[in-house]
Amino acid sequence: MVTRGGDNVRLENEVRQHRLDFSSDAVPDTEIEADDALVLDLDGYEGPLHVLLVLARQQKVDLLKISITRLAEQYLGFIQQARKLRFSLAADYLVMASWLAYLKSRLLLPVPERKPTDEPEPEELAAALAFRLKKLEAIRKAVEAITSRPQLKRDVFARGDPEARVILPSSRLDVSLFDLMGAYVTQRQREIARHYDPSMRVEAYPLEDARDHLRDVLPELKEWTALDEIAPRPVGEGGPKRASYVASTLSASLELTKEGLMQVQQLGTFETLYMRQRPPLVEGR
Amino acid sequence: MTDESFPRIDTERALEALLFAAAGPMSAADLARRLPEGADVGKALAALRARYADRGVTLEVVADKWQFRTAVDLGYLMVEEREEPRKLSKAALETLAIIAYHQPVTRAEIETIRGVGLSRGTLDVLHEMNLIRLRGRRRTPGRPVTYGTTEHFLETFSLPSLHDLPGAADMRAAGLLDLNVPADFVIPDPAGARPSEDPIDTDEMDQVEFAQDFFESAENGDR
Amino acid sequence: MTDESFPRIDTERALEALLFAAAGPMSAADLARRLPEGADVGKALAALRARYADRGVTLEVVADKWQFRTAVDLGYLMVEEREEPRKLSKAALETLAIIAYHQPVTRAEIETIRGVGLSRGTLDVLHEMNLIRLRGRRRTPGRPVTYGTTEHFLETFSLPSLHDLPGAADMRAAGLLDLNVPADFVIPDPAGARPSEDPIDTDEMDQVEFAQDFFESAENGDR
Repeated sequence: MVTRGGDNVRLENEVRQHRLDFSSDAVPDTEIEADDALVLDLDGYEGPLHVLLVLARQQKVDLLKISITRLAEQYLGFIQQARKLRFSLAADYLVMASWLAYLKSRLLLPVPERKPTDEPEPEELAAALAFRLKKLEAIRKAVEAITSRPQLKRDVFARGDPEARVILPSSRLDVSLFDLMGAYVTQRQREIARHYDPSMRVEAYPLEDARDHLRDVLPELKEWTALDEIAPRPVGEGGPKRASYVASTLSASLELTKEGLMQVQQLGTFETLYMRQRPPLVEGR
Repeated sequence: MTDESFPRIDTERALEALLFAAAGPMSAADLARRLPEGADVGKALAALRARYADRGVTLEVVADKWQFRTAVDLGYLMVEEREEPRKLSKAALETLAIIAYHQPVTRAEIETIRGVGLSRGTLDVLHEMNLIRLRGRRRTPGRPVTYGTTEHFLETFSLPSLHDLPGAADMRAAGLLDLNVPADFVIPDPAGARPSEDPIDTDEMDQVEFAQDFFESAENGDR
Repeated sequence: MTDESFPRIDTERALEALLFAAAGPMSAADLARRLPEGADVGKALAALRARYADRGVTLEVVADKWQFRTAVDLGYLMVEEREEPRKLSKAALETLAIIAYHQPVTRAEIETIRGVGLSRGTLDVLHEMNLIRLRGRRRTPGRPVTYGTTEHFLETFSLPSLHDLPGAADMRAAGLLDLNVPADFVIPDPAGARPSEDPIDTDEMDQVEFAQDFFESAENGDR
């Protein structure tokens, strides 16, 4: 893309230079003399199809009736001239040139008795190309038709008189009860967080205790057992909370697993964690 | 038909177009400059004015300048309610929520719960939208003004009464309450019994406004 | 005079005022909503249109909506109001025309018709000028995004609707708007041959995804 753009710019520059050299400013956009095919105004003609369209118009017949062999010659002539002037043409132009040369040769060759089945008829290709040019030409005409419409702020003018209007803010409120609840709870919870007192130490189930407990129960964990069943229950008031027992037991289980003493598995996110004693690698040893 | 080189009807049409598209009122001289030589602007303006006299748009002269304006009697059509519903800012919504649940509530109490000072406009916006009202005065030192919600507040949230504001259980069911809220977390029943208040009399309102202004600007200085 | 509860002449006057004051074109439905019950907006609009037909300001239909605009033949007077429209390159105009006549159309289809890849800025410029919009996704493999024109496009080129695109019916009859390319069509297609070379594509797709999520609002933004 980038190189193509660069080529185009260069091409345009050279064309401009060329035009300056011969001081011929008045190169028409679309109508080009038959023997002057080189002095194409490439400005805006971005691709080979656009060049073909310009060339095709020189035949001055309906695009569907153009001679594709002649068009191919015109195009090849254009390419040849451009190269003679050392215009650096984008690859597209050369691809099109070789395809047209091929198409031309097939159109000129006598029809073989046994047609190759995998290739379309050259006449079909020619017709398809002509139709494609016709489509592009139709769009070019459409551009003219659209741009010659009365254009707002160029040919026709509208004017609102917004000063005359009094806009009242809507009396409806875009808010739901859920929003109100949410807004309330957020603040109350922020308030709780603000009043959090770090001096009130939270009792935690020590990791060492959890490890010792786990080592104690490990010999019994032959089968997969849920974490919930393994973690000790809180005893009495004021001790660590149940959540702390579970958390410390989980931490300890990970350590023991790392040491190769046990295994932990979970079937999916948020699923129950199961753990067991690691079975011996070889049965019976 | 006199010796006008630019026919009357063309002048009128041209003036219509110019006045219509103009950004503001135009004097006869401004208009004449924009028209071909020989156009009788004065006559054409008079004719146009007569032509539009009883239309929905009329040609008016203000300070010697001409302008098309919508007819005065149709002014009522020009009032248009913006279609998009208003949104409450986060601060306004939060303040409204506290007033709703804790009413009657003083400004200081609102600020205690929010943990930040109330910015000046927040209560004004809620007042202006007729969502909150002054309820009374707390019988405590300084007799602070208390706020509550309005009927319009209930309508806006389709609530039959203040009793129907969702409580803690509803919030928990809606997944809004964290699991770690302390057991003593209470959401007040806004329709429940309240400390008694003194009513606010109307002539006190001015003082209230004044007191509030004073108090607000002092506060703004804090931040 | 039928059983209309709001007399015709009042309806016409009201419409004149509303259309004059409107910031943009208004649909008959918009207008009806602003008028009292029983006003025959359709008839009044037709009458107004006839009344203004040969005036300096005419009532036009653009994008299925109504708007007062200065008469086309008086454009020459409007030198001061004229805004030099941003010059569109030939490539951009061609792309715009393809989008207008072939919509909904994909980027690949635009490139096929033009026989050349779309350069980076072309669609951007058209988007920026609010002439084109994303319409949706083609239900073909890859679900490519399709482009169409905006209401602003119709307003800019004074088109009552997309049906009024000049020459579209003839083009369609001649099969020139047919996007189906015969299966055995093997003209070298440099544009189609290397879409993956364009490094912008991935970025662009992100934007496109984003835009489509907000498809409704994007569309509302047209106005």
